[in-house]
Amino acid sequence: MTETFDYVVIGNSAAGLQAVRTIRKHNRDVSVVIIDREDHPAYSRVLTPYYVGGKTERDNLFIVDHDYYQREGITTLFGRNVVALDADKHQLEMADGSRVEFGRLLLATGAEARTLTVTSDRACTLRHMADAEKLEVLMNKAHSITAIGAGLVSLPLLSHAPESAEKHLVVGSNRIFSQMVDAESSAFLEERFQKSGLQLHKQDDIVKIDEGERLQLTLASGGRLTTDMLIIGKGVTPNIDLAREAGLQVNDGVLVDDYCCTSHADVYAAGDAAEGKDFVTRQPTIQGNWMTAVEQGENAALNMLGMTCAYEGSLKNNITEVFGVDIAAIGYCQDDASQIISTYNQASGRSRKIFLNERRRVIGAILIGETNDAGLYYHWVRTHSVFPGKQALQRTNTYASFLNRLA
Amino acid sequence: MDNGWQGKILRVDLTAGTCKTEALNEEWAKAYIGGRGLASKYLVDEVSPDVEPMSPENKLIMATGPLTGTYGAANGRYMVITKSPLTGTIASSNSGGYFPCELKYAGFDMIIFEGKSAHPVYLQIHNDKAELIGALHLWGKSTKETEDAILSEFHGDAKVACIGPAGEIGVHFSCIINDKHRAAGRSGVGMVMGSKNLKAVAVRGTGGVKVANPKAFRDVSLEAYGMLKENPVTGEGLGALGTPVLVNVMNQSGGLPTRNAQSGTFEGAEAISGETLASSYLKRNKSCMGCIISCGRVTKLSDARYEGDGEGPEYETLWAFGAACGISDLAAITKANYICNEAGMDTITAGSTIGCAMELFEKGLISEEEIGMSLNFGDSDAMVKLIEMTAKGEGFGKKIALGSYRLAESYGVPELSMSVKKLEFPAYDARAVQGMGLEYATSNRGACHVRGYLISPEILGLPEKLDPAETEGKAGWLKIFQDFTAVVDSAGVCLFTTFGIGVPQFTKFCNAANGTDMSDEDLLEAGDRIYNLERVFNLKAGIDPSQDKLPKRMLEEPLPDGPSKGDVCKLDQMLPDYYDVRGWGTDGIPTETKLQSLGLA
Amino acid sequence: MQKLIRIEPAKCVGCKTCELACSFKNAGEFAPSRSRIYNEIFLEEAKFITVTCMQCDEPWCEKACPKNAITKDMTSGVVEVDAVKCVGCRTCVSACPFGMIKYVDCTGKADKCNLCGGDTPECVAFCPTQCLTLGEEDTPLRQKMLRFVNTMKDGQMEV
Amino acid sequence: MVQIQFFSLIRMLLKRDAIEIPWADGDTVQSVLEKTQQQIATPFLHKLLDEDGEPHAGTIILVNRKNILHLQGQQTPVTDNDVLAFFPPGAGG
Repeated sequence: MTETFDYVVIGNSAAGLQAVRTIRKHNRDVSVVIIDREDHPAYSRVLTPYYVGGKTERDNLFIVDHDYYQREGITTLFGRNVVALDADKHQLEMADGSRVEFGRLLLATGAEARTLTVTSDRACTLRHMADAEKLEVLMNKAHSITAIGAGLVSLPLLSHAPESAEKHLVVGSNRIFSQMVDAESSAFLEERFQKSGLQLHKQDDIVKIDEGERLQLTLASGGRLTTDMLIIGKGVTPNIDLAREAGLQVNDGVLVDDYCCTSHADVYAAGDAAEGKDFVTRQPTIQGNWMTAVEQGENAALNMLGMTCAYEGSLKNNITEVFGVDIAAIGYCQDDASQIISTYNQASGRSRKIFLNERRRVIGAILIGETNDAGLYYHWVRTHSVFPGKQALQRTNTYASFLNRLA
Repeated sequence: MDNGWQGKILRVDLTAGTCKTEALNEEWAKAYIGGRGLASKYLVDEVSPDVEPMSPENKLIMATGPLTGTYGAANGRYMVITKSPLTGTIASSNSGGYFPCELKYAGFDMIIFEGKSAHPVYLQIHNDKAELIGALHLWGKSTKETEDAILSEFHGDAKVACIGPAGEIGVHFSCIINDKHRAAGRSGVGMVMGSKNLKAVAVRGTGGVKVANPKAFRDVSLEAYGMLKENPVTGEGLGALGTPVLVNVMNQSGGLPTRNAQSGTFEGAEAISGETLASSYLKRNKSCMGCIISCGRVTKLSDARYEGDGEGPEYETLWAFGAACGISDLAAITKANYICNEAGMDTITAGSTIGCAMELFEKGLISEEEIGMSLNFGDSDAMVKLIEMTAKGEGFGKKIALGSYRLAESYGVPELSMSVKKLEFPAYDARAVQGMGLEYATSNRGACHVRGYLISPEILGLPEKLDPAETEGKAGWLKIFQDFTAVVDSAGVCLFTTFGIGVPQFTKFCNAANGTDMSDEDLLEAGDRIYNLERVFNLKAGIDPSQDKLPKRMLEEPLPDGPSKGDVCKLDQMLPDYYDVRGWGTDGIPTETKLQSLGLA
Repeated sequence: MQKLIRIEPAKCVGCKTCELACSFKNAGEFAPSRSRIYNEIFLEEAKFITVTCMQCDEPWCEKACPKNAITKDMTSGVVEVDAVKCVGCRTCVSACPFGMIKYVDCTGKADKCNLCGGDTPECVAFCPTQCLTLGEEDTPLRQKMLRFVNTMKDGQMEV
Repeated sequence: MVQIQFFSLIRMLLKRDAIEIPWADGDTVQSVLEKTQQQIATPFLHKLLDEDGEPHAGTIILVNRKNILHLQGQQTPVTDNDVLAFFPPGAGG
């Protein structure tokens, strides 16, 4: 059996959903199908830690309901696996042997969580709905929680866990959030988190898990931890098998040009599976954040529709709260920036760090403590703004200060 | 708390370097409304009236009212209460801006400073966190520089109240400046702050103020805003011309004290009037938090001799550096105003003291050598120079720094100080406005205009016109004005709102905010209570009723010009009446019965 | 016809009554930190500038929300946060180039101006100088803002 | 002649400090007010008087620096060479 659609989207998360929305916004006549191997309407990965931590209901994870697709005239193939892609033939092969033909295809296949070589029933990554459900049950009864990997899975989950639970974090490197913030900010945050009861095990690893009434973890350093559950937050691997086997150019992710187009003219990629230009470094990068997926999904859809427009590049944009500390990391935030300007105050716990290039343009910012003006910093990076002066870092910004300067 | 109060006081022991939070005494808050009244109650309870003002045993209280931080009138004031080093009376200085509300939003109704820090510090408040921070790096800095430095090192959205160099070096009329240009001005409260080695208070507050009855509060706010908008004074006049509108009014009325009150008419008045300011250095008008009157003058000097920008000059300042010194040079006056704001000095006492020095100089009581220059009336350069010297504690400036009473006294002529209880009177001549003379003589902080502003009925005709030359009935009017003013100050509202709204609105505001059921009479009685509380403190501090007097010039030298030519202030005709309506003995001492009826016995 | 809060900075006196009125109505307390409108004081320049959400045609916050909790009502033009759906992830906060949607600690939700949901906006009702008025959809204002964004885009600080 | 001085908002409104108007026998403050308004195109009397022609609360009208409220109100006689000062309601502190 073969079905044919003008537009086929694989992946029903940020990028995929934004793509079908965009297609429908501009054209209600073309046929569109969205395929996902999970059998749910789109749900939000941003929200899963809140669900695990008991801060929201499972039902609230869904971004849209089944009716949405029907209302928008989008065919859904949920709970279905794509096993092969023939780009030249404009054809997909499904696990059940059926075929789907496309005019243009978007690969929004996302990424898969990396796991450990050693594992247990009481260890879990957080990527899918099923993971969230499992973690939620485990966390509810855990007196001690251990996480490995110091990124945006482990730390928010630990901070959402009940206050009474003992919390351990095993980190391979010598600092937390190494992908997100600079070393100094890491150190600052570590201190804050430790005050909230987090026990850090740096430059360490879990080499053995012994089952029992409780889990016995053996660390590479030789130490041992008794715990009730293990959260695995070791990062993700983009889902690129389909693209690679179809002969598309891949690196860590599916390589895309400035129009989110892969090496085949009718195949596009967006979101966590796509590797495209970073806004600041201009280097191929997998950004792996929600906003990038939305932007790329939209951009890919526009280009697929023939409304040619270039994507300016992806930009890191993480904002979260961990152990009561608001953190936003925007753009390029590493120690080798041309110039770094920072302010910090003990009493307010407020820290601002801004990263500039050699032309004094803003390329990144880390905001700790107060993040309600993060959007302005994001905008400064997006618009290559000249650094407005240290005074701007001291207060909460609104666009009034720009109007003031413009007036 | 679900009423106008936060229910928390911050007690800062500067000697020990500690900050502790304690519960607000709600019973006192009810009886004394808040702000001026409540803080006075705390001071009276905790500080002996005979305390040496500059000693660690004196306390400095910064207090908001139950309405501070809300909307409705101009509900953004705070008061500084301490024992004054200038007068020896209880001091209560009042200021607006944004700092007072921020303190409330941080969760505190009041801060009590006690003891003395071994080295300069400033207080940093971030919501419920309060900490003393070393301030050596700020010592000696102007109020502007201090605020900028604190915003930079603490939080750009913080609000700052601080002293300038004047408060550090003991200028007797140094004030506490907040938001760079607003002053808790009179009585030398900045000197007390400096004596405690406390440079500044910086607050960042992200909380809010609740009221007990939101619907009623909104209703009375709309009523009050409507009345203030409708009223030509608060709705238009004060915004357009600010307080300086009074220069011409008072000059025409012959009550603008000129050349140390040697006359009541100043020939240079037009040049220093609100009308002239509006057409020269005024950039725009400005409000304090929650105020719809917007009398603030944002100005910038454009003059070959002086530069600067800031807020002001206000009416009193125009008079003090202007008419009182015989100066009609608006640029110089504005400059002197900026210097005072930056150094942290009260412009009224500063200008008045220089006016006094000018008379001493012209009378040959001070030599040119001693001052280091000539100091004739009308010499604007000398005036600005002397203000600078005072701010820096240089040369003859050190004598000016003592205020006019101590200055004149040191030359054997205390009667040439235009002051009562050592506080200089402001820009209204008691000989031209009889009721104002009574106010000067009886005000609890010395010759002050904002404790019972009878200018309003006597000159401006608000709420009704009284004859300024008349003495009959003034005592009764003054008592009501003084009591009502105590209420307004204590509630945390700007006195200027009373040009447009009255006791009924204040009663509604307080009841809606606090969930109380007070009558207009209850509220005024609280004002009476506050007034008597202050009076009793002063009496115990040795300020006996014989000091309810006026300088000899007011009583014996008739005004030489203007519509009140030939008049003196007939204080002796009014004072007995006043004691009587206050329920005090003929000796000016509150009777036991009176105190008992107010719960003060 | 869609309406917007029009702001004429020349009339502003910096009293922040708008912030007080907004927070009192929408948060139940006088708390500028909870206000959805911002009256900023630039003392040195003697300028008082008030800003609030302009209810964008294509809201950045709406697009960024990973939960569809932010929607623009096509009739009223109002962009509103659904407090039930919002979990407070702050993605919208980092998306708004104007800083006009914020996370509120005590509610754990995103919060922004909704023009008081059909009533006369409280800030407009209380503004003492008519600096704030409720007007019909204002093309010049939108154009001005677009110009602002574009100006920023070129990395120039002048229009 | 009678000299009229304008202050405060009236001065800002009329953009002039003072004018002189001819004096006539029997002039009162009221007649002088009327004559002044006739001589000046811009309406300004509403700043001083209410709809009934009575001074607003806070209006100050001085004849030779004395408030007419303590003389004979608007019926206060005006004589040749008198100086009248008009202040709309205003206040300070």
